[in-house]
Amino acid sequence: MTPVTRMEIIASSAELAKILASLDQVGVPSYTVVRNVVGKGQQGQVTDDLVMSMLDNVYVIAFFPPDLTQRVTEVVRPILNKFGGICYLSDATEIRSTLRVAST
Amino acid sequence: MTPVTRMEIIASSAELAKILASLDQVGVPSYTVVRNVVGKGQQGQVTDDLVMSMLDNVYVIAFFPPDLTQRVTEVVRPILNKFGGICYLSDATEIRSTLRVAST
Amino acid sequence: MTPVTRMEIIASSAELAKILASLDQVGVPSYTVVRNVVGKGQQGQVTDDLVMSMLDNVYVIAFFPPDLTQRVTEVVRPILNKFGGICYLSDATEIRSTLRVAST
Amino acid sequence: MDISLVLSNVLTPPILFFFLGMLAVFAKSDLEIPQPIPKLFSLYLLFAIGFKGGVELVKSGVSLEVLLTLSAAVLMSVVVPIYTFFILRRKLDPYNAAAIAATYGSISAVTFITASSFLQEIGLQYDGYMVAALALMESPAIIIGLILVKIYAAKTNDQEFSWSEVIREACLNSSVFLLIGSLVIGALTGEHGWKFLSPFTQDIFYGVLTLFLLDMGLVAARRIKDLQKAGAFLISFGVLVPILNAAIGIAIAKLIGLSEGDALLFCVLCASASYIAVPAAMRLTVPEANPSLYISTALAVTFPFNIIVGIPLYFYVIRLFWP
Amino acid sequence: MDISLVLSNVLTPPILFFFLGMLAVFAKSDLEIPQPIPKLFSLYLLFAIGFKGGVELVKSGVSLEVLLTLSAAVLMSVVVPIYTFFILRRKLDPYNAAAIAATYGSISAVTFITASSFLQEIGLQYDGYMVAALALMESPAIIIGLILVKIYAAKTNDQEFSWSEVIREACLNSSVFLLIGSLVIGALTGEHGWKFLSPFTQDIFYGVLTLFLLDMGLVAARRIKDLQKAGAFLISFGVLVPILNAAIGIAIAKLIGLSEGDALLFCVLCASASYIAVPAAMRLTVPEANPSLYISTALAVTFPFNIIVGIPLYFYVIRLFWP
Amino acid sequence: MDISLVLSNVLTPPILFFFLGMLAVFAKSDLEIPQPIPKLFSLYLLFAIGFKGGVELVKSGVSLEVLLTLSAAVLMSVVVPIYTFFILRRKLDPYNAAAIAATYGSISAVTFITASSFLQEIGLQYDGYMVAALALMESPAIIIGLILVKIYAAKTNDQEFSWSEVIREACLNSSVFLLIGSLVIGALTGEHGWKFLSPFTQDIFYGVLTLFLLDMGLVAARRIKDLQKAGAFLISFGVLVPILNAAIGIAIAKLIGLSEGDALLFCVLCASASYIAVPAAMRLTVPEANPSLYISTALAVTFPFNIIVGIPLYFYVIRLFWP
Ligand SMILES: Nc1ncnc2c1ncn2[C@@H]1O[C@H](COP(=O)(O)O)[C@@H](O)[C@H]1O
Ligand SMILES: Nc1ncnc2c1ncn2[C@@H]1O[C@H](COP(=O)(O)O)[C@@H](O)[C@H]1O
Ligand SMILES: Nc1ncnc2c1ncn2[C@@H]1O[C@H](COP(=O)(O)O)[C@@H](O)[C@H]1O
Ligand code: NA
Ligand code: NA
Ligand code: NA
Repeated sequence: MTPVTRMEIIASSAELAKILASLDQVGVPSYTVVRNVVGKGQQGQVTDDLVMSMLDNVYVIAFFPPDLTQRVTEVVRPILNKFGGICYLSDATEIRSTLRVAST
Repeated sequence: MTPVTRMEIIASSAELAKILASLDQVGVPSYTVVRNVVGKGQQGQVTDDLVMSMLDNVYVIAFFPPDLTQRVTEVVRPILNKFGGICYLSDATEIRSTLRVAST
Repeated sequence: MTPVTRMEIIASSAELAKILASLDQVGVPSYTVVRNVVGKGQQGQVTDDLVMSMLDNVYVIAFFPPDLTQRVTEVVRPILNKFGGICYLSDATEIRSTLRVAST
Repeated sequence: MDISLVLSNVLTPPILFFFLGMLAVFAKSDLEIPQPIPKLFSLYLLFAIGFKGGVELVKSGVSLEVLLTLSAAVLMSVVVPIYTFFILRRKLDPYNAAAIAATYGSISAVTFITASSFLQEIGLQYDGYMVAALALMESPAIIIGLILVKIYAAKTNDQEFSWSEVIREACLNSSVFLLIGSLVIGALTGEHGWKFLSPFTQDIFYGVLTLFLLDMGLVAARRIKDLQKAGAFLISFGVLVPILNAAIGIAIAKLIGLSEGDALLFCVLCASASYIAVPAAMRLTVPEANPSLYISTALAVTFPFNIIVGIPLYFYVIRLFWP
Repeated sequence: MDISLVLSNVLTPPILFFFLGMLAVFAKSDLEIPQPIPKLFSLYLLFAIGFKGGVELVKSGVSLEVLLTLSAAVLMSVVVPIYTFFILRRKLDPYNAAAIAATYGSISAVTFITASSFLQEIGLQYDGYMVAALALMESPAIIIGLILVKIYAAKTNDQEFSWSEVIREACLNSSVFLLIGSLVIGALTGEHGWKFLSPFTQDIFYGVLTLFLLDMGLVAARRIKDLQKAGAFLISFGVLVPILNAAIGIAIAKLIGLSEGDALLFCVLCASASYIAVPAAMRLTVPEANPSLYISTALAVTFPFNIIVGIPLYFYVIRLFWP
Repeated sequence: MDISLVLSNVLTPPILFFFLGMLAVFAKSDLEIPQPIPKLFSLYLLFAIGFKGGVELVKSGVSLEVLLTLSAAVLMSVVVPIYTFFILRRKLDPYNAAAIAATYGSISAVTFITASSFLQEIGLQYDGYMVAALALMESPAIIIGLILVKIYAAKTNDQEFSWSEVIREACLNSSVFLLIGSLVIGALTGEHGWKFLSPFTQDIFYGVLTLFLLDMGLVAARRIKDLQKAGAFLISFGVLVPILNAAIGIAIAKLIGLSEGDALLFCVLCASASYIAVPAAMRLTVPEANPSLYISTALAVTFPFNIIVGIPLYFYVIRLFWP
């Protein structure tokens, strides 16, 4: 039952690669991505009815140790400067499964 | 690093328009929508195997200043009376990006 | 405004049936499932570009009374032993709608 | 009854793929057809059947027979929900009774399409205006269902009941809209449009129907466990009411003087129950009713019954009474 | 102007289904075509048009006429964004002006395809190499748009501006890539490939186009409310600039000596505006511009104008000037 | 080896679109075909190939040749995983060795389909029952793979190993199920069903295959970076083992006395490796193995090798030995 930080980023799908690369770089190698989400924010409405999916959002969730929080924040913030997008943090508790079948 | 309230609503997709209009009305203009989610609740199982998508759920996430919480709650509650659906609140911290490229 | 526990599970879609059955069994009959999510974790990258969807992840969200937490954790943990997957808990507050139209 | 007739219906790719879909669920195969693929098939089928109907409607013109048939169709979609409501009330609360009644007053486009493929395979003609009857039978049943709720259920909650919304939902739901729209466009563009569209709307139609029935088999089989909740009453209802409605339909067809092919389509319209448009409308307007009851009865009982046993059975009866 | 010409364009299934889609939105029907179905249609259309163009290009060979046409196409996609930029600057900031200018310098593949269906219906030939012109007009407009931003907008933020990324986005975005790829493959496999692929790329083409225009009608109508933001200036821009560009296009076509069919396609390329490739590129490279302005003007004004009024109008004019 | 043979295979739309897909990834174009579009294509291909196989199987009847071929097919899908397991064990742990071995014992339906298109293009006949061989080779390899794990890997964790689940997964996974189901339905409905379905299952088949190979090119190229993990050993394995298996396959085909066309299909079955059904089954039953190893070797090495070089190469050899 380790305490962790839960980060949620919602941003343009155009930025996904950059976001994931940054997370990796500061030591957050694990994340989950929900694609094709839509929404509204400062930049206006985002819908996905156009044919090319460039214009929809992605919802990225990552859990990581609290002491990484500052570095993660620093690296994510500038990416959101370009197209907008949001980032929120909250607290969570990790239920580690004790026994993981080693895969490699 | 501003504290915000994180609201999650899961409801029938038939109510999406009404929910978003209510959020707008009480001053929560920003949100994210994950469509085509399924689940089980008091009203039973929700699947999306039928052709018309009327019957699936949507998952709405909105972050807003804590002082709006009561008004938001008041306006969302009656909508969930008709078809069911749920609404939960939790705390989060906002990472505002300092510099936003002005868009308009 | 009841306090509840918010559980998030992200796991291989192959395990979805087992996870939902376990939740049911320990008295968590309500949940939401976001399908076709992708991500990266200890087991490496999960993408959904292959034709059979066996290889993507599901994101399960369930809210339940805090006193159930331990039993839920016990039952979910062993499932994640096989294919990996993660489980996190956090706190939330429930906004119950006062009047529910009786359905049956 | 001629067993070869049943076989010639059952031994066609669409019906066999329907069985294959059911088998996949029972055998616990992981075969599935994810959304929106079935939605694509269904859009295509409504588009193609509507367009073809329009083209042929304009070819044949609007005769007295056409008007009589369309009136009879609307009449059936009004009468069926009323009489079935009182049968259903004996076991169910007014909400569920009205929702199921509306379901049976309306129609299933895929059952209709399967019947028209059946006719095509045995080489029998039918008229394009039958598609207009199909389109006209969706909305009245929904409206009657809601009137029944209004009269027989003392609504205690303060939910306002917006008639304009109800009518819109009944007349503009996506299936009705696409069907009527395609029909009108078919009528407007006629032979000329047909020449360009028919490789798409005609030639591959049967194949798309076959794949769609594979999916319907999957979906119907998954719904079968819901039937426990429905119980013996609803299951018998789901078989007997279609037979009764088909019988009435055949009688009307005889009266109007329809051809054999048209008579089959007309009675299949009467006998079939909606599992797409009406459920969507009921979910919105009668949230008190339990969707698993009305969807699973229409989908897991009446739909398979009609496409497997009903179509050849009704046709057998028609053969008996037609010269 | 011959009214029967407008009617013969409007009374075709693709255009009528476009109207049906718009009507669905205005009437608040819940008809929708969820992603990725429209994406499938659009992949198919680009694939089919590109492949056919390649096959025919190799049949006709590369003549002086071909080279002149392709050069004129590229020239137009360079000149149009420049002159429209200065018109737009009178009311808009440089970011939005450049983004809209790029949109109008580029082309709309569906408008082109609709025009070629129009030719096919009235039985007029056109040449395969026009597809090459289509493919060549997407990228230059994007690059010119970005150069305009670079020159006229004093970028204050530290965002680096990567030219290599810009060129890649302009030349390798999915529409351009698929179109050119299919064209090259069509040219490589020629008649032999055509024999095997044409039932798929040719016969059902018109049907897929029709369904796709149904979706475009839905999408365009949903964008119409965005036009309030655009205002009277942009709406008139969205009608007048296409007419002007079409006129220039017709003049060039006359000069080069194109056939009637090719002239129509060429002027439609000049008159149309991109609502897929360029918006995606602009969103990435000029985030300061407001997407709802450039998308809704191209999609909710220019696109419907072109396919409903423009195509028959331009063709009428061509008829006047061609022997 | 006759270079024109390679060219006549490579210069076909399906193979060229496969390259185009790879190129899109290498050139960093944003071309993508989102799910469930590829799933739709794959459902269609299995449905169409199975149905056609069934129709032709019933036409040709079940001769001794058919029985011999089917037995040989099953035998190969048992023997290949066993011998390759011991090769793989020299570098890999038993879990990964067994998973990869199973992959190569099984087959790739798309490789088979590409080979049959190749035959169709050069105008050579093949028999419908080869599809039955295709269907029969998926399951045994999976079961053998699991037996190998059971014997050679000392399972220390308490995971129970449910044989019934394994057999179900091996025999009822969606590809096998749909293929066999369509085959049986094709056999049941024969010429009559064929008449109605062939515009869908036959005429547009080649086009759908072409688009599907475009997607396979995208997917394979994205997997290529995973090959670093696989290393030189697995990459050579992915080229040499198919050649060896093809050679065995050709020898068996000669022994049984198959026609040239059937011999090519048979040896392609032996040479190909599964990247859909088996990986899904292995992921479920041998979670200890690393999916990126078995998927990327089959998909990014063996699949391209077979469709580009393998098919014409094997055919060249067959030409040498057949009269
Ligand atoms: N307060 C919020 N709550 C939830 N989602 C948001 C919020 N603000 C922005 N978003 C999402 O983030 C996307 C980009 O936000 P923005 O940059 O503010 O336009 C929007 O389209 C929404 O999907
Ligand atoms: N406790 C819960 N945790 C997560 N999701 C829930 C919960 N309760 C309900 N839901 C979701 O909300 C939908 C409507 O809930 P209900 O009105 O209770 O049937 C369900 O179909 C679920 O997707
Ligand atoms: N720390 C994390 N934050 C968010 N998602 C994660 C995290 N760790 C794992 N996941 C998700 O859970 C899946 C399985 O994780 P694993 O078993 O660690 O490979 C991954 O593919 C991710 O989608
Ligand atoms: Na009925
Ligand atoms: Na233009
Ligand atoms: Na093999």
